[in-house]
Amino acid sequence: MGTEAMFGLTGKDFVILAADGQAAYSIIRLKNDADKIWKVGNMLFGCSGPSADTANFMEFIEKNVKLNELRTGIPMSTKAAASFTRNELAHALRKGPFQADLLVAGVDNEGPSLYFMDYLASSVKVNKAAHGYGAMFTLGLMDRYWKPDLTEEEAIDIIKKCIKELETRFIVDLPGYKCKIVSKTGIKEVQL
Amino acid sequence: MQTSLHFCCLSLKSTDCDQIQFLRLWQHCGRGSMTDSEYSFSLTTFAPSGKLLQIEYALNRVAEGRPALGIKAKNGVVLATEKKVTSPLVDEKTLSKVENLSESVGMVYAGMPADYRVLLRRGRKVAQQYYTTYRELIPVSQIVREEAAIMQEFTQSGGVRPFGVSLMIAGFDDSGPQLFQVDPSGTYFGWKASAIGKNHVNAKSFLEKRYSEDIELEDAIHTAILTLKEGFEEAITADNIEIGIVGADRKFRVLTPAEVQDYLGEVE
Amino acid sequence: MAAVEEPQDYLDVLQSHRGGFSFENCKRNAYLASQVAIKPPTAMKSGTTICGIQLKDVVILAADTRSTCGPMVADKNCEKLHFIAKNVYCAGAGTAADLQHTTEMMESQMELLRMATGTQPRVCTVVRRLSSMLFKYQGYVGCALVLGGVDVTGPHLFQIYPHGSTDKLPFTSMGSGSLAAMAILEAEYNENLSVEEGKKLVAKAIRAGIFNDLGSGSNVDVCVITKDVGGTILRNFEKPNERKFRAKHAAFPIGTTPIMKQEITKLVSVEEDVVMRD
Amino acid sequence: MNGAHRFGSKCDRPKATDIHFKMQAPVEHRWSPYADNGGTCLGVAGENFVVVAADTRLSQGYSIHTRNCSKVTRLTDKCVIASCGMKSDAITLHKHLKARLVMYEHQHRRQASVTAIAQMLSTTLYYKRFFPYYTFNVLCGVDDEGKGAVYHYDAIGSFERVPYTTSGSGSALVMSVLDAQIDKENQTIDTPALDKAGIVELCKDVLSSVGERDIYTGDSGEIFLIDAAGISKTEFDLKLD
Amino acid sequence: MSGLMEYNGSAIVAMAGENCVGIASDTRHGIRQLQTVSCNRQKTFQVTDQCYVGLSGLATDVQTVSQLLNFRMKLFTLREERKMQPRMIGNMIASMLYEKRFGPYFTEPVVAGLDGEHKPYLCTFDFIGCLSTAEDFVVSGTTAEQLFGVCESFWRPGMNKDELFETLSQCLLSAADRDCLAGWGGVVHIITPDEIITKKLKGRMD
Amino acid sequence: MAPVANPKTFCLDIKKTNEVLTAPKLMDFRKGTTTLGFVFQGGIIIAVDSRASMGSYIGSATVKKVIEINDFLLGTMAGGAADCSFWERHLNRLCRMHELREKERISVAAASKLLANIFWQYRGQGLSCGTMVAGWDKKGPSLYMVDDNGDRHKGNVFSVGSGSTFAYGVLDTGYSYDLTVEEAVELGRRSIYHATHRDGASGGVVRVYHAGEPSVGRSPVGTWDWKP
Repeated sequence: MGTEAMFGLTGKDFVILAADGQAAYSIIRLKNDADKIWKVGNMLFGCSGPSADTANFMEFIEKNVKLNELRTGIPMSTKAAASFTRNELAHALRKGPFQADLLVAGVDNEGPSLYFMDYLASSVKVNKAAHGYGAMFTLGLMDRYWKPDLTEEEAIDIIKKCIKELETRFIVDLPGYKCKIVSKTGIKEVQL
Repeated sequence: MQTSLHFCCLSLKSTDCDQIQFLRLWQHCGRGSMTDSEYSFSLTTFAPSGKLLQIEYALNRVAEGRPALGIKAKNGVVLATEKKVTSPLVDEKTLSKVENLSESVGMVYAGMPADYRVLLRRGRKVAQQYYTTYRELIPVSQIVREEAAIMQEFTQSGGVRPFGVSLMIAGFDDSGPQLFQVDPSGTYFGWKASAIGKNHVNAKSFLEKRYSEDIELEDAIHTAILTLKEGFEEAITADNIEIGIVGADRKFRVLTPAEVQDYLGEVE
Repeated sequence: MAAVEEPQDYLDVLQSHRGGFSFENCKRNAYLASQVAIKPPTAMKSGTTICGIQLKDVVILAADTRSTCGPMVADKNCEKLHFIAKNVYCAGAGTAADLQHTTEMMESQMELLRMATGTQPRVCTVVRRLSSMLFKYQGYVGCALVLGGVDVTGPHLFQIYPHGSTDKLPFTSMGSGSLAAMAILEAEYNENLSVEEGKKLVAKAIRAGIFNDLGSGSNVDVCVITKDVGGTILRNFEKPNERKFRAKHAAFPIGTTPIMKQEITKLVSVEEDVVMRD
Repeated sequence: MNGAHRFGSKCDRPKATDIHFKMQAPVEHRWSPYADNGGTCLGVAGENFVVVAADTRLSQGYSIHTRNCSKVTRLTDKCVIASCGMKSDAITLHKHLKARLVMYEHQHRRQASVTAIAQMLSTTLYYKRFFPYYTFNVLCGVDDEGKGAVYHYDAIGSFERVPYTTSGSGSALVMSVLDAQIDKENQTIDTPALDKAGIVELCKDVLSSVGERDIYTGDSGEIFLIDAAGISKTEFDLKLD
Repeated sequence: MSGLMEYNGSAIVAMAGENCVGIASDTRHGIRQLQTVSCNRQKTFQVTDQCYVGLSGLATDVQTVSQLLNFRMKLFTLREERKMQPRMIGNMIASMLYEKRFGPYFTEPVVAGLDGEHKPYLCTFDFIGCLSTAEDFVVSGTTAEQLFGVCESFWRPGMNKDELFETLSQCLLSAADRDCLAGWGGVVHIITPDEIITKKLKGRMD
Repeated sequence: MAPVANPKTFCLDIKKTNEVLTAPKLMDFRKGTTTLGFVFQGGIIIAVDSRASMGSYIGSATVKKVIEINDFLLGTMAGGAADCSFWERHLNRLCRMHELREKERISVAAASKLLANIFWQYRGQGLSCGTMVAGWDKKGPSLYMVDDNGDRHKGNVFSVGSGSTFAYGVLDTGYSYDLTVEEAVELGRRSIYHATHRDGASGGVVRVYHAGEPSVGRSPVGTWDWKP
């Protein structure tokens, strides 16, 4: 489990993801504006873990999702992308595993969906999810404040609450949170 | 065509010897129109008429083989074949042409015995693999498909020749009694009755005349013997034919010479 | 190592698979073990009492029917007597999955051999094949077998250890209850016993294992192999351990369990329409 | 498997070279003062009675030491203790408790109440916090108000008064059955609560069920019924395998 | 008490009735044993009209094996144009698992189905493919011990589909209530000759 | 003490090496918990779950994890149940002794220090305790957290146990000193509830205690049981 925080919620017609911006080397903070939420097609993939693993894996997934779209002319649904990612992660586990914990978020014809996937490649569809040590502090909080048909303002407010809680309780001060929202109309970054 | 070959030639950069051979080939091709037989050097090349001649030749070999036939009855299937030996010195008892593929499926061939052994061994292994995976006997259609797949593979690969046999496969499974014929090309069909090998055309027309849908297994055995008898050059005996049957008990077995003798007696 | 082309996907693996063990998960599992810092799960084992005796022209095998997973009884009435050929059977102790699949494999091999040669397999053939296979796997395939059969050369009884060593004996027992069973066999075995006496003796030996060894339990299965009939398994030859008491619990009234959602899928069987034409 | 004492193993043998330079004293490895003797016991409290059931098998590893060894000891006229785990520790503990209770009786001129014994057992167990008794105890009796009392303990003396409980090798199997028959947590339709005979039958049934699946439980079962009239004991057969 | 089989947690039980069979599982998805991630993970999978397979153990392998099974079932139907009987499915799973004897999938399947004559078929496996069949009930997962206890007590021969549902769900709920790693709701499928009844159970969410 | 080379760590050693072989379940003492406590204008709220798990097996769903040390002091249990309950019971005796000797009630600070001293004494021997001591004294309400290391902290908001991080999330967000009693109770209840949902080792019922300002004599301690 990494010293990281990444969490996400589904809303009425969008999914929101947030992640810290820390890139660490041993006990040194290399930078505080790392972007751990990847744009893949019209979806968002949150990926936490050692940056070598996450970068390699996410680039592979990103390119393949794109390739699929070019080949078929149809953008992947969130469910398909999550299944594809799960299979690749499960398969990778057999060779050189990727230490990558993922959140897959997208909005398609079936509405907003969020998939939780750990590095062992088990995937479940959820309404709120979190990875890393951050999960331990934020899950309860999100359970408390999440409700169906969340508006964007409410969702951002929950994200802010989560970050505040991590600042209060988590022994490591994680810097540079980034927050993105994916909806039917596209992807946008939220300034917290 | 020429340009492409030429291009190949340049890009090959092989040894002189190869090149010479290749050029010879090129010249050979360049001589203008070719007959079908000129395409027969390669198994995997179609003749302009659309035939794969090696397969035709394999069928010719089959048509030269000792006749074999199968008849599907209402309650079982019979396979029968002539087992004449080339020399009186051969011990007939060591020869067997009708064989079990699995407990409920049997097979007979016309054509090259050695090729048949290969298919027999492969078929048995497939049947056992299926059994160990599912703990259930392999259905006839599946083992036929597997055999046919092997035979087909040998019509499309480099460095091989097609099998010189046609197979008659008979069995009894959940879908009832079944009879299949597989040819060197890998083609297979389900049959009510069919014959392969020498005189198969005559045998088939004989069967066509004698066959009826509700034939009993016992009658089918008689018909099988009579069909064999049609094309037989000498006296038919229990030792120079072989009969295999499968009934509703789903056990395929080869009849002993004594049993065959009894049937011969009934036919007389 | 690098020269070995790794299959692309597990579906490819499946399609390209041509029998035998697949080791594609080994590396992964070692990694998982290191990550999750765990002990690997334990496979089902049969604690087991098995025994066999050889009489004048018959071999009798017997086994209990308990299979355990740690201290739990995983199966109360499992089958530990395995068919190998019509004239060869074996009783197994050790890792249950290994026993099941090794004997199935041997059954297949013997069937192929029988079809290829047109004769009954000999007992020593089976023993030889089993022992070389087990030796090849260096004990990792955990099969301890008592194997018996009758062939053209008469009745034979063997025992085979997981590492591949074999013994040919007039009577023997294996498994965690082997001592208890052996005590009975040692005291009462005699090669002149009749078949009926023999069945009683092996059943008594297994009973000793069932009652004195916690790894063995439930019922007694017996297998008699004779020259004429081949083998016959007498499943649950003795049932000394029926449950003695069962309360008549009032059934839960219909509607007891709280449910949130219910879905009923009707299965419709389509009869094919037969259109009659003239 | 048999005998808790095991000295060294092959890999601990000193190498030949070691012997020349230094003589090492033999080091004990893997010594364990504990053995698991298996068995299951359970207790159910009723309105004015309590039922205790236990099997009588004493086993170790795959062998049965005896088929007839009671896990239950009478402490007073209204209180019994049932202990699973290691028999040797259980004997010591029971003896100790009985001695303490005799002293109590002499000092107070009356028998100790179940509640008092419950507290004493807890401290007795906790006093061996750093070398615990390997016993899992169920203390049952009728309290001063005449109500059935069942106490459940862990090995180091954490205890709780509960309506029913179980301990020992088959405890996981027993508990859910009792939950479904007595607590009825997941049932929306009320069914009549079990009477005295019903609870006795339930106990017998549960122990028989455990005997089917837990290899350490079997041979025969004892049922102690404690009510205002005192302690009565019945026995029944379990499977012997 | 830590292990790959306990990493995600699961409780699966299947029971036979009179001409019907039922399979039930909990719905929790946990990680690192104790952290609950979702209360809605599928653990039982329909493989034919009248046969379900329940998969307990490590979630990633559960998902992989379920896909693998799905693939094999479809391939079989395409090849042989018939439905696989539960017995065959059982044997196929056994050989699938044993093929990976030395690098196993960490999952212990349970098969529950009705065969051609509407007879219940139940079997369970260890993770390397030892098949054991049962006439009454089979269990699997982290809650196996508790399930063994309740099923031994509450299973009766000849239950009809409603009785089977009540018994099965009570067994699942009361057993899962004693396991930290399973519960958080449950799903029960009752398979009868002409319908499949699926009910979601309301269970404790802690 | 066990007759072994290093008796102090006997319990830890046996857990590591011999548990599986000879003494299964022995060291699976009851544990796993979520407890919390906070100080607000109306006094102190203590909320706990009621599950006792041994390994992954749920030993009991009805454990009382709040110990009423005396009329003015509450203690909570997290970690080994026996360790907590024994020593808090012992603390009860010490507090009473203090009262008898000094003719005045012990302060919460002193009581918690006594407990911390005990744990300090047994450091490294495998005691497992995370406890909160809450109560009223002359200075008003105060809350201390004491653990098996001998650590002792005074504070306004604490949560202890395997599910504590989940509880903190809800608790911190909803906490303010000016809560009314109803709001405070609801906050405690909510926090424990969400923790039991996410943490497998916590569950059962939520017990909430409110320690309000004591009038003369017994302190008003309210209890709410609530099934999730």
